[in-house]
Amino acid sequence: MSHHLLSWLIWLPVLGAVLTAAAGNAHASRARWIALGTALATFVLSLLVLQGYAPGVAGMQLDENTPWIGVIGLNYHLAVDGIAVALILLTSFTTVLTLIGAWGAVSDRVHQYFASFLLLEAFMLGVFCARDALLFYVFFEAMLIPMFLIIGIWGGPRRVYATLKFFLYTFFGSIFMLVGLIYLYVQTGSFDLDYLAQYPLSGREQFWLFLSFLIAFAVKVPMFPVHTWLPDAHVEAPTGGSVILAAIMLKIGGYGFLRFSLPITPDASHDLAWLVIALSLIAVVYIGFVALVQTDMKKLIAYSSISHMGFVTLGVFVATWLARDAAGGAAANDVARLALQGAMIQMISHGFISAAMFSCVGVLYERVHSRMIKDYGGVANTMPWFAALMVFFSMANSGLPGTSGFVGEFMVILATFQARPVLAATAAITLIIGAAYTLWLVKRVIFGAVANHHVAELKDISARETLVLTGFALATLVVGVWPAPLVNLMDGSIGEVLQQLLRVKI
Amino acid sequence: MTLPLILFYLFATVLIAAALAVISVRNSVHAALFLVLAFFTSACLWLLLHAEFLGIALVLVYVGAVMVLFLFVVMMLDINNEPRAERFVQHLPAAIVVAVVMLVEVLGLVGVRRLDAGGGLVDAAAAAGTSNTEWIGMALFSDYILPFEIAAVILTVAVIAAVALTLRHRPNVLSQKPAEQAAVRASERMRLVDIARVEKAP
Amino acid sequence: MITLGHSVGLASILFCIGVAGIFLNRKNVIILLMSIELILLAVNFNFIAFSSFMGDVAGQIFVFFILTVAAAEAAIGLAILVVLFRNRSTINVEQLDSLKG
Amino acid sequence: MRALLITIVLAPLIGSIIAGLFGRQVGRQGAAAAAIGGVGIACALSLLVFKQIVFDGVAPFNANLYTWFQIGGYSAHVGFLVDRLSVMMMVVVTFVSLMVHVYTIGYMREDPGYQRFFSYIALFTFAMLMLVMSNNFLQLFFGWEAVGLVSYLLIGFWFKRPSAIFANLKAFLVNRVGDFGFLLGIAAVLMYFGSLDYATVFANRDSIVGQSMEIFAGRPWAVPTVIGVLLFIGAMGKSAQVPLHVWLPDSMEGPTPISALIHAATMVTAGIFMVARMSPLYELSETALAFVAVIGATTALFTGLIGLVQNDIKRVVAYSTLSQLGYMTVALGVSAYGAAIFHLMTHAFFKALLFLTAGSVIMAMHHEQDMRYMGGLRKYLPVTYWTALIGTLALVGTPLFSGFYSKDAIIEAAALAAERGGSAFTYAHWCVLLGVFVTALYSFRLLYLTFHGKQRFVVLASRPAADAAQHDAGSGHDPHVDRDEPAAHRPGELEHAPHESPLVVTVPLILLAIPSIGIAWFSARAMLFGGFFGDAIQVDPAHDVLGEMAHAFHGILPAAVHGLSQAPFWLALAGFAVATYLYLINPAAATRVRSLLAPAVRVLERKYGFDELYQAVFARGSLLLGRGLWQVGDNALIDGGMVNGPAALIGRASAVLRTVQSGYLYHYAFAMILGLIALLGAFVWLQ
Amino acid sequence: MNPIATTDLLRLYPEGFLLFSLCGLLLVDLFIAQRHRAITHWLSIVLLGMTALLVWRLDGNEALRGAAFGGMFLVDGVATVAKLFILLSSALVLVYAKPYLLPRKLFQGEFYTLSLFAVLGMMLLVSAGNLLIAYLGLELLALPLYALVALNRDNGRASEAAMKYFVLGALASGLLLFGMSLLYGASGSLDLGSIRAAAVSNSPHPWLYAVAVVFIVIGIAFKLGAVPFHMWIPDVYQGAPTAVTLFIASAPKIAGFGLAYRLLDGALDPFARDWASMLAVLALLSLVVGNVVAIAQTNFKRMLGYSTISHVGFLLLGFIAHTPDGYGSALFYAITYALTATAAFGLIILLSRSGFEAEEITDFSGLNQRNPWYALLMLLVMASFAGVPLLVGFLAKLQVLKAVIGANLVWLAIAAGVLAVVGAFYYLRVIKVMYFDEPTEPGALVLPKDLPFRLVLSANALALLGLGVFGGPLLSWCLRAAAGG
Repeated sequence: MSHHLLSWLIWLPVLGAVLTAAAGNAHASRARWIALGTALATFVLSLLVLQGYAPGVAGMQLDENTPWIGVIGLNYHLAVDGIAVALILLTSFTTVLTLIGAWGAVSDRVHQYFASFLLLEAFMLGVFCARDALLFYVFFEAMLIPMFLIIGIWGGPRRVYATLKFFLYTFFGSIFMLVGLIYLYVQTGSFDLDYLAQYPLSGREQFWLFLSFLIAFAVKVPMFPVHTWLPDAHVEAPTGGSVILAAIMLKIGGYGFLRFSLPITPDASHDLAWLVIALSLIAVVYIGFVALVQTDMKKLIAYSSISHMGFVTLGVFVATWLARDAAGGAAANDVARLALQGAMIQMISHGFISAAMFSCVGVLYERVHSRMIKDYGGVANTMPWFAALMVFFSMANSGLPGTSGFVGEFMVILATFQARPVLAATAAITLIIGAAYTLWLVKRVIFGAVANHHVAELKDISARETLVLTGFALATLVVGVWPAPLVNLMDGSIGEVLQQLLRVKI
Repeated sequence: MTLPLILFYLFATVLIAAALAVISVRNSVHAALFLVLAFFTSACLWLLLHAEFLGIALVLVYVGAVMVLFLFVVMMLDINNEPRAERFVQHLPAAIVVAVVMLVEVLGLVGVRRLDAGGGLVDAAAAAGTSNTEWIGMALFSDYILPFEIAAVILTVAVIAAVALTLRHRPNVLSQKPAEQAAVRASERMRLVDIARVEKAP
Repeated sequence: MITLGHSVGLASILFCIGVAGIFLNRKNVIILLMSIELILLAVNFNFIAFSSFMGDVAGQIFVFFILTVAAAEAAIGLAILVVLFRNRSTINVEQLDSLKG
Repeated sequence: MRALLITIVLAPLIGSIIAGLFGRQVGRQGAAAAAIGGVGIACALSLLVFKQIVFDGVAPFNANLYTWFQIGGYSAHVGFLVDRLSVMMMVVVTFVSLMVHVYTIGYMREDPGYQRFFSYIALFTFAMLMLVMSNNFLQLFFGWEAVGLVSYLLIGFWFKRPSAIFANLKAFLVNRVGDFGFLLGIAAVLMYFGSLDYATVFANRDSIVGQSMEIFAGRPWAVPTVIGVLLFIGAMGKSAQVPLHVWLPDSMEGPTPISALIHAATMVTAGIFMVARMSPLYELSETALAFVAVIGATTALFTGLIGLVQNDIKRVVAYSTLSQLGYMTVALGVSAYGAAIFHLMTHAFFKALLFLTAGSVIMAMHHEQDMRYMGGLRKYLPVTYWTALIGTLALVGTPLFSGFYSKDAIIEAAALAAERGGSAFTYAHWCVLLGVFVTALYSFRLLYLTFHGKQRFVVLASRPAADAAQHDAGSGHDPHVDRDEPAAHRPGELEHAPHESPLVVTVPLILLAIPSIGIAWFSARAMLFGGFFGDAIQVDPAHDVLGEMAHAFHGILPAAVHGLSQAPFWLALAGFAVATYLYLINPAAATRVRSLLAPAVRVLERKYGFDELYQAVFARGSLLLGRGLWQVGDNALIDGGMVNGPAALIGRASAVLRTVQSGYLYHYAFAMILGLIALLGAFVWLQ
Repeated sequence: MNPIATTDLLRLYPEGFLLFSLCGLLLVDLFIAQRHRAITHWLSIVLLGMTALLVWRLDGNEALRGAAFGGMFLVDGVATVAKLFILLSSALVLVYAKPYLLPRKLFQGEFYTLSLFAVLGMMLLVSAGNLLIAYLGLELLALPLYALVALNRDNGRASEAAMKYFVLGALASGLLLFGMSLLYGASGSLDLGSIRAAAVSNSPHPWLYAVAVVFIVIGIAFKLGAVPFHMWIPDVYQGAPTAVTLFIASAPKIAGFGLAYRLLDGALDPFARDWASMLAVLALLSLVVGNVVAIAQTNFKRMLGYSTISHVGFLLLGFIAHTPDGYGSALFYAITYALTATAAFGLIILLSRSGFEAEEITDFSGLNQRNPWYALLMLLVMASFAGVPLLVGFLAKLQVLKAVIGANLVWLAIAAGVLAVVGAFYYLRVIKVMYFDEPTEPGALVLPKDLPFRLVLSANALALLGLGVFGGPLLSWCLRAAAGG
């Protein structure tokens, strides 16, 4: 088991999904328990992965590599580094809480609902473990189906539009990536990421490959201007769906940049960084303003997600500048690492925070069945504990020091300043806008006098909901107060990413 | 200008005229008859090309069988000859243009002139000292036996298909029912009925 | 002196007439079937021409089979025609448009 | 020492957590006890540390507790730097907070949010301590934002009041504007020093001298100036300097006067403290200092003027706070850091005193805060009156009172700096001078309107006392009575006569009155000239105004006597005289003056229109912008043009293309033949 | 006049067996009463099975690889793979057809005999080594199909479809024949090998090749249904009885591949550049028309018709690389497509009852509530069509794209990919209808009694997943076969 740890990690949820689905519509509670059990087991496995991973040792670890479909060059090659481990933990942890949160969320076809989540988890874990480009792509795509169903079956009124948009958007983006990968395979005869990272490519090739990756991951992140699927998807998705979507799926985009763009096309990543950085800054500011005027809580949080993910891409590609332009030097290298670390921590932290925010909205939605801000007001009067948590998460969302929301943005801004102070200033605007839209939301929903009889009849959060929210709260707090463990976990791997980035391939 | 050439031109003209008539006349029966004419003329042309056997076969098979079938169907369905739709007239120019373009392309590409460069007509059968029929027969039943068998299969298929499509069981028509005949039991063959004696009235 | 060009040219003309017959014809399906026969005739012409001018038997064999198949084809075609007429009581091409889009 | 400091910091935090999370379990008393206990411990230990550092000469403590992150050469830690500067702040902070806690017992007695409130203020103490004790920029920023958070919570404590939750949002956002600059400042520091630790940074301060950076291409700016200004922008937000001062008056929405005190006397001093702490960096840049001075001076004078026309007793105090903060800032600008901190301390005491007296008055008036309905309260509230008088005298800078020494020092420092040259400093000097007059004017106006003159309220003795008492209990404390709704009674009508506040209120008043008078007597020399702060504060000899003044300082009494002959004293006297005439002797004149200066008054009442401007430009502007971007950018261009547009196009194409499948055989055949022709033509004919 | 060698007959063993046992079946069927018709059903399936077995055995025997009857009949890897899957998918077709035919009074021996003849034709087609065999095989495949489409004699649409199919088919074979005649004229031989040889060495009329290529390509394009020679597909798919549509949609695609492979690779390889560029154009057109027009369809069978067109586009992409890998990919694509199509139509049959054709997409509304299992199967089928990973459709597309990019036609690959996204839309719409919409008719789905049918159907749909995950051997088998292994 120990040397197939990653396989267990990926396939256990699949097994669980089958069992859950097999429980049948009649036995909802049985399905729930099976699913939860599986998720917990998976979480334990991910802890084993963490324990099995040695941060000090360089390179990929827990390696499994067997040919899968030899003729097309698909190898079942799994391995993790610090970055992957961090995201794996995020995934399994979030899934557990999501399932608990979704306990009573749906009434019909419960078994399918939970099964879909487990499938989703499996594929996402697969993405993080994959060291074979095609394997990555396989999981990357397979993920779409369960999410498609989750949004489409249990979603809101406009769910069909939303879920089709979500699916086709992503599908469209990934097609280009697929073509790029095949091109690479035709050139190199391998899909193995380690090999591709070594393989020299001409500037022109890198240019086009970079663009093909960019489209795929930009859609996933999502980056301006291919972000419009996200608000719709979030608004229509059931709470659990939104949580997973925001907490993990978006990260896969950022992860992709680290795994594909930087190592395979380092020169193009550097030369085209301006493009990505520009888009990221637009995302941070433009989307911030857009979020300000949303009337739908979920939409607002969705937009804020886009804006926060802007920091991820910003960090990643500022790093390419810092690493290369600053004429080498340990200092420059360290700043680049700072930027990458910032990006990564921002991903993790956003995972917790956005998940929590969506869960909060879910809590309200389950009671009042409205996501509209105007239908609320003075929730604090009837739900003090909920209010406390929601305020806490809002503060985290607006990057308050001491919460994880601060760490990543802080690092990225510090690093960006060294590249171009103006860009840092632009990014720092989020300090104001971010606080503005988040706290204004809080003002309108949580504070004030009791707005209507719905609010008056609200019951404070149940033990189950408390468990979920405090879970996220603790995670947010720990990372915020003491990020060192997380940083150390990823530091070595980030150093390696930088090395790959520094390798000139032309 | 040898005789065969003159004949060739003569038949060719007739053939083309007949063909044009086939696709343009209003009445199906006439069309069929023109087609017959076309076949005849081409049969003659084939004779000129030393394909005697095929020429005869064409007449026998086609004129003798296929065309009769055609006519038979036409008669059976007594298709009313409604006047040609005026859309035909308005589409005609385009259609003709296309047809002409195609003709030009095909003729041009096939390269009639260039083909003439090749050698003249050779009567291989005669050269082999046999008749055309024997010449073909020999090949057919040796090298081409496999296709020959397949052709047989195809004809079978045609029969089955045609029957399957057109045969209708009419209630008042007596016909063999092999399935039932095969499944019949002895007890069903003969039934003994005793007839009451008839007393003569005194 | 008859040349290969003559015969192939004639075949081509015949072929085009047959093809034209198919898309020119706006009236009944029988004419379509006849046009098909014309096309096959043209093909046969080609084969025979090439065969005779090259002194190779294969062409004429091929023609032999084409004739066979064409007969079978005609039989099936007419059968379908009959079925069609029974259902629609027309074989007017203009009215065969229940399947479209 | 380390354990000691950790206890100091954590005690309030634990108290806060107990009071906040387990408030239900421990009950009201429990919560109060926990919070007060925590802060009490912190206060006591701070005094202990103060003693060790200041008197026993223990070396300043500077060490990291744990590493926040370590990336290559970059690292961030959580740690403490306790030298004379920070220990002084620690004492002030914990002491004032302790007072506040005690006072709260009585003031919030009836409030359902009792535990919550204690948890907030204890948490505030924790945050403030983290801020002042920090030994690096990261932790400084943490405390910085944390106090912001608590103030957000405190201002919005009565979250039912629209005004309150508007005010706290405003406060947070305005502070965020400051933090924006502050964060960039930190980034700049990291960029040029490669570290966030004070020690490292200050040690290498000379490395940035003469360096310049291009923030916008082709515009080289001196690095020290950039850093200084950016950091000071942060201070402007926190310490409510013009133009980021707008949040402070509104922050009076909190349960007055406690949160008001928190803001006025403690939190806002964070900015002052920060600049003093950064003195090594500021000394490197004339420009930055000038900038600081100008901003401070502007704040000092013009916010004071607003105080003249306010009728809400709290707001008058609030504006006076703004103006005093301006003084401190000026002191920083002229490199008189000692003076700034000194004034910070004295101000903390007497301003706390004034706030608490105001609170006492408000309680007595059943949460009537409008001075136009007061007057003649002297005989009802003797203790409150006398303590208020003391506070006022200290505030206007009457010789011998603590305020005198700190304020005079600042003014003189400004004067010296002005002599040294620089229009900025001259401007600063004039502002602070005039400020003295203004201060006296509004302070005494407040005193007179409240305590003197004939009482402008009527007492309806109709109701039975019990009922009245019950009402008294309910009003204001009970969140369900909203101040913005028409009150139960018409303004200026009281159910029963006002009465002196309970001991828990008066005792802190008295305790605060004492230092307001005398704290300066034995700390002035040390803090101003005695190099009390050791090397915590570094001053470029060229700027060392305090140093010059030191020669002229011969002790407390001589200073007071010398003060009598100085301009500030006479200005203060003038202010006192005018106030006395207008508001005590001949109130009618006041109205006449008002109408005479109508335009000016209107400007002041509009507070120079800052609020309106911000509301219109930033609030509405960004909403409009957002709506525009959303509708046009997202919905119209991206979704409409890039996403749904093509989709619809394909749909239409599909509808068109399917008509080609006409169902007519001859069309099908025709298509095939066209294909044939096309292929023949394209691939054979053309080759 | 050379005698027929026994090895020749052995090479023809499977076909011969099928033919003679088929004649036997004809007679048996004649003596079977209608109520025992199932015997014919099972007999024919067994026949196919045994034939497959023979093909397999034959492949095992190296000695019997190669050409028979003077190169007319080829036994090689491609022929074997193609035949095996033609037989397999035909067997599936027969299994699925029964529950459809029974309630519609179409459960007659003719259906089986005609289908088996068509199978024979396909088998000949894929191992044709001679224009003549290719032609005869083609006709032997086509004629039964024409008849089958019209099998439901009382259905006007069916007979209309049959007539269209027939006329266009005849026209197409006319064009193909014309091409063949030109090839004959150009090379002086009917043997594919010698045609290829003559192209490079001694051709009496070399210029005819170029013309012939066009006609040949058109003939192939029609058989496969590539734009603009696709017009028959939607009408026939919609008009024919579902059981027959099922047949037309599955095995003949593999046979079509065989035809293309034999003619284009076997005979016209020297002109690969010409026909490759033609196929590129046709493929692109097919992708566009197929995917785009499918979106507007409401009739499931018709939609699948258009989807077939788009898939044919993909299949042809495999050819334009004209490398063994390309052909192998195309073969794999054809096979997987056939299997997916059988599953799709099988599910349509599953839902249809006597008097009710589940032809409209809306007939699948809320299938997930009515029967989650079959909804899941249909989901798999649609996902496979759309090319979602872990399903075999993805492997096939990937492999083809690889060939295309290998031929340095990245733009074509991208275009194909983007159009695949367009295609995904209407597959998703089916899933949407099944999972997101409420059932139009209440209650659980009434399943046909026919247990084997249901079992085989499930197996077939799951196989799409299975092949997607473990499709390696099959794919490499196809590649090896195309590489001449």
